[in-house]
Amino acid sequence: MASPVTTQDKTLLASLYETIYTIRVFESEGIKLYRKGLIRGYFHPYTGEEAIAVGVCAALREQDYITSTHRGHGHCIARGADIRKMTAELLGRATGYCRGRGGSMHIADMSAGNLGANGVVGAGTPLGVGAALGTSIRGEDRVTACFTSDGAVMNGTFGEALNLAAAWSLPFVLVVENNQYAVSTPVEQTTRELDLYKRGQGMGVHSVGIDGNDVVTVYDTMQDAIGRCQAGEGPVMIECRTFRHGGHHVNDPGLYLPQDKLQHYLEHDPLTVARQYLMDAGATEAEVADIDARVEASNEDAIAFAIDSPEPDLAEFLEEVEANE
Amino acid sequence: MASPVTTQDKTLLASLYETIYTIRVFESEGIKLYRKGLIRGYFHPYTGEEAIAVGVCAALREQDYITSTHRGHGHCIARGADIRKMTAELLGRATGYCRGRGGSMHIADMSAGNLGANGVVGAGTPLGVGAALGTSIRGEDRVTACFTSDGAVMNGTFGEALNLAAAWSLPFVLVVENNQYAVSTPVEQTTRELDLYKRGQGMGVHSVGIDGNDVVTVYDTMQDAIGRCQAGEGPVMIECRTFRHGGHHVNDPGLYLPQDKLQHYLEHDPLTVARQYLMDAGATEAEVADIDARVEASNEDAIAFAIDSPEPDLAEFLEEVEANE
Amino acid sequence: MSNEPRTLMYREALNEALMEEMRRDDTVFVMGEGIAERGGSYKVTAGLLAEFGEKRVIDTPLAEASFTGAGIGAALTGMRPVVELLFIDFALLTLDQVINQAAKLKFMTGGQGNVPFVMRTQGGTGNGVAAQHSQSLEAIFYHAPGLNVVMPSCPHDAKGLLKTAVRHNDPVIFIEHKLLYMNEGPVPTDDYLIPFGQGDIKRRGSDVTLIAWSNMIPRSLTAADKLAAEGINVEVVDPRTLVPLDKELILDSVRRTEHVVIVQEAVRRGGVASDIASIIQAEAFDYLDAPIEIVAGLNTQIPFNLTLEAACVPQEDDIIAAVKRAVYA
Amino acid sequence: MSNEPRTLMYREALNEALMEEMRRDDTVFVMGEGIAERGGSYKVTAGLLAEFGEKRVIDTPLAEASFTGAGIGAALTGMRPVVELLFIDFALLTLDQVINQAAKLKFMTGGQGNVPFVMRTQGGTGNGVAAQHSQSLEAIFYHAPGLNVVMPSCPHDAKGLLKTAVRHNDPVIFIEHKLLYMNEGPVPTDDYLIPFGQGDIKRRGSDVTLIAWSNMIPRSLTAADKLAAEGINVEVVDPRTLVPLDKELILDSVRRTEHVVIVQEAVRRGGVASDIASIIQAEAFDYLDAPIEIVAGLNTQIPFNLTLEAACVPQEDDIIAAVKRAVYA
Ligand SMILES: Cc1ncc(C[n+]2csc(CCOP(=O)(O)OP(=O)(O)O)c2C)c(N)n1
Ligand SMILES: Cc1ncc(C[n+]2csc(CCOP(=O)(O)OP(=O)(O)O)c2C)c(N)n1
Ligand SMILES: [Mg+2]
Ligand SMILES: [Mg+2]
Repeated sequence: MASPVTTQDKTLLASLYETIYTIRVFESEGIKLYRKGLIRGYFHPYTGEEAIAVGVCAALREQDYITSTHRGHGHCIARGADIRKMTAELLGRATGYCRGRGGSMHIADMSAGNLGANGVVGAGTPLGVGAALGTSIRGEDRVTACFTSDGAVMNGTFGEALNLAAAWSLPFVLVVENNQYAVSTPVEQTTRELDLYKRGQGMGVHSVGIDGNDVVTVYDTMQDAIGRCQAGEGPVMIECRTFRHGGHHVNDPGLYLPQDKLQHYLEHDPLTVARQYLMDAGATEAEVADIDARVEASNEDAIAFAIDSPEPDLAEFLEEVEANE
Repeated sequence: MASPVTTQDKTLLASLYETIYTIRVFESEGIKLYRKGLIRGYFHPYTGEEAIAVGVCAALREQDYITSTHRGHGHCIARGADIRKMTAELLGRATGYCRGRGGSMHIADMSAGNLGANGVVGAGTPLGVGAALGTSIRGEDRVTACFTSDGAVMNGTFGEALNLAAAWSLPFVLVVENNQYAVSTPVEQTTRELDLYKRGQGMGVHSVGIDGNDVVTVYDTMQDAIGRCQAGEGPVMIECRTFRHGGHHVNDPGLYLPQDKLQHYLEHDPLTVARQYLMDAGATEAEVADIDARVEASNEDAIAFAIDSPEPDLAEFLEEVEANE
Repeated sequence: MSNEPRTLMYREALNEALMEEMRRDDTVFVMGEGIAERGGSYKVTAGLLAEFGEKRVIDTPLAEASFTGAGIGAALTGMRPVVELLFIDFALLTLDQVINQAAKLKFMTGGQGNVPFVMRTQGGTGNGVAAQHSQSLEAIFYHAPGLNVVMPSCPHDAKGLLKTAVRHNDPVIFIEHKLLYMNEGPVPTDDYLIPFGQGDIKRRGSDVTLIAWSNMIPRSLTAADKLAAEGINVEVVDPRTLVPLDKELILDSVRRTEHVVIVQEAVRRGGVASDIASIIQAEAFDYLDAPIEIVAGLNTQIPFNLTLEAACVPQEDDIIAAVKRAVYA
Repeated sequence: MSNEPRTLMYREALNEALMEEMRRDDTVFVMGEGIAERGGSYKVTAGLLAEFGEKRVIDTPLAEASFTGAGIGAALTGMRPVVELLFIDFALLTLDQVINQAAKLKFMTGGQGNVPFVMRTQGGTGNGVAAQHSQSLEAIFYHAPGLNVVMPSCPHDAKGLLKTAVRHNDPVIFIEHKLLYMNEGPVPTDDYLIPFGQGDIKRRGSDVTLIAWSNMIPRSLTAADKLAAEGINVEVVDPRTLVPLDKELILDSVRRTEHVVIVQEAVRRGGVASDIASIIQAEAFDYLDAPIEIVAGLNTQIPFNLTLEAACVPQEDDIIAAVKRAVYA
């Protein structure tokens, strides 16, 4: 599946690996902050699914849009967000992306075309169709990639929105992160057809199912999808098979996850896979260690920045509310 | 496609023909009442689509349920309704099925397991899934057939509800009346995949596309579907291809319908097809004329009954409202 | 160019507003069911396809939640969509997109994204279209922070408010009334806008303040004429936009007349009338000589039969009786 | 069997209600997301799967509109479903089914079909779950004819009302509060039901009538204790069911105290408090010594940051200040 061009592009592979590791560290350190009580509300870690966001966003161009989900930190980072502002937002600080109004479930980075996470499963997909519709009306060469999830595929917005994109031939890519669970409910229990991409085919949409833990496969598939969109053949649906490394959110131990399956995916870890690609393309242990160190340092810096940041100003907030009356 | 058993069953074929003709007359006379101002609100004629309701309902057993649509007169009649009470309801009379509260878009006949028409396109499908769920919990041998439409297939309830039925293996049959138009919008404009049944296949549902104007084909397919449901293999999706003989509702001239297509379907008329089956099974012209006369007489009787019926009592209505405060 | 008002129908005034705004700004586009070639069920979008083409005048599949969401997403990324929903009753399919997304996106993102999104829809009873096509649901939108709620009662207001809605940077729920489309009234020739939050006194009077909106305005004006013949002078106040609400106009009038009647077509329980009453009693308590009279729809689903239907929503006689109760209390 | 009340948590009381009703009537079943093996996010359905099996304790896909609709369809055909919706915010996905179907089916069919359907859900702010998981949306259901709206404030009421809800023949929206689940209170051992439309005086007092529900009750009771120390005797009235509303209990209390405060967590604009105020001013106008004070959520989406969040909904101090304003007006 993996294209030889990609597997030999050491610079690209280094960047893919670095971003995956950035997400990995962001989440594991974030969980610690959560346990210390510095982060409140819901926190859904992306650990184990990083290759999807990273492969997709690496293929996207600057002008493209993404929409994200409740499990959105990875998408945000892969789309180039400043992790200082992300961490500050998770801590509810004035310096965060949403000035402390949004938190984890609503992080957005409009400057990078990230239209935002979403607390309502499935709700981002119609928004993404709208972004793609706008570009199509304006006649621009932009693609919108919507991240969504296996749970969301069972929701009405999936069929409605993908069908709209198809009927209107929009430059739209639906990226389904099929981690095989919606909280504690396995996908086997919520559908008869486990190949979710077949639903896209049933609507006349070019749809494929791929290994979502293999960043090169994701990247190549997304490149192809962008090409199809540019050729006016859009939309495309990409089902990425993956698995969480833990519970649904920080407070869920995830005991319902079958051990053998979890073990399989822990071994077929997106980070390990990406590292192997990089090594195969000629990187040395030292080079990789350098990347790791850089990533860890910048995450420490982001945390320090966030902790030092002020809380949002209450009076200012109340004035805003008043002004919107 | 048509099974020889069915094509040789003269009694059955006579009954299928009679019901189709009953609907045909009910609608054409209803339109006249509408034009006279005796019927108000919306009136969506079923003319041209009768074979679907009739084929499906003939296969159903007494204990089964149906849900209907905004274009529901045919379903109601095919499920055995009393056309006196139907006509009275269309005229908003106290003797109508809904005591004048519902009208055309909300006719229901719970006594016959007809859970009702629906003014919201697509909304009846989840209700039908619920009826099927109830029978499955109670362990009863009952099938629920949901009539729905091409427009409704583009709505969220389609994918959600059919998927629920599939995940739970319910005795549920989704009958899509694909008349190729949603008001003035052709289905080509609202989807890429014109074989709507492929969407069901994408969800792992046994799904077929058939000629909806051929009552025997509909009947045989429905028989097969009921068998599958009884065997615990449900649900089933049946896409019935058909066409309206006129506008979307009484006040729509339907000028947007392509003449050649309309002509094709006017010739491939469910009434003609059913009549031919009946004749081929050995009925005489005189026998058919008898049926026709009986149908026409009983429709006249229904209209007379409705016109003679009282309006709902206002004081009684206001008391009911008060009691529900 | 002279500014002699012409007589237009409500639907023609709306059509002009769309035409003008689409000419002025090519990020404006319209979508909905049967709005292009067919021009919409009430002909409000007639002629737009011919002038602006299918990229900007879009017929949608029957997927209310998602084409509404698509409008919101387009708005978030630089467009100005006007989405038509055939009946406000079907807005119940779209509320996650409207309330959880459109109304909250600017807030949740800390101001990063604006949603200049307009939903045009129509509500109210009319001619036996029964329980699922007759509702007056403005109270739902009124209660959701982040939405503007507009309910014009005449062609003049319809045009000026729709143009303002299209230019507004936050979501607007623009609610028409199925019985108003054919009503005629004067509409200026020149370009004009009506600001949100600016109510209008449709009739001056000194005895009682009657607050109403949408189709209850023409009905109240007729009632007021009859009451005038009996020597009762009714001031008819039309807030025109429920959010933002022109409290000052209402309170000024109440302080002058000291008697209040509020007329709403929506069901009595939990309607906007209750909220306006609660504001008046809080802010003009000492001026009130008598309880505020609310004339509203009965707390019931709307029946099909025309006689029953009429009994469920305020009629002229109900309004006259309430005014008398308020004045003679 | 003695009827000594035990101390139970709100969530345990709810769980007992479901257990008892499912034992009593095998047409009762529950469905929702993660409610079977997992027992629900708040453990209200814990243990049901083990006792009643997977036919009657059903985990659903993430298809809120349709599993709600399926509950309604099952209700129409002889079952008594209790559908759990994780957050009331997601109820916005289901409103066509709830308002256009469940609430109207009996009416539209002229009484042919009943819909004994219960939606259990939870609302309110709590611990930074932000704008899409913190709403108080009872006003929407309150405005829709045909629905009962229940909002228990303590374990005793939660159990008795949920049992009544399950046995009710019309749809019930049963709204819990995310901050109440762990609250403890006495619950009788014997089977008991609490009728709809029967409010409860949670604290007797003579100076002012304070009306509140759900999580605003414990908060108001604490405020009332503090006010008592200052010599102000607050009567705290909990309607328990908003539809039907125990108007008589409210009006009786108001006629005795002549001062009214209404406390609601939902946003001020268009909330249920406004409607209750409108009823009081209409029916007890001559008893009111001062304007009705409404203490309510700000007209805003709920922010993530905890300090900002707390500023958006009524706190103890806000309640105390409002009572003083009402009493000393
Ligand atoms: C519409 C809606 N329903 C329910 C929830 C509660 N919820 C949050 S995440 C989640 C599970 C989602 O599973 P999936 O869609 O597969 O995404 P994943 O968490 O696996 O990434 C649920 C039920 C929600 N946020 N939105
Ligand atoms: C949810 C919803 N959206 C829109 C409408 C208005 N409407 C009534 S019938 C109809 C067309 C439906 O087309 P289709 O579903 O194909 O059914 P058909 O009329 O062809 O039988 C529309 C748009 C409605 N009743 N419900
Ligand atoms: Mg998942
Ligand atoms: Mg059709």
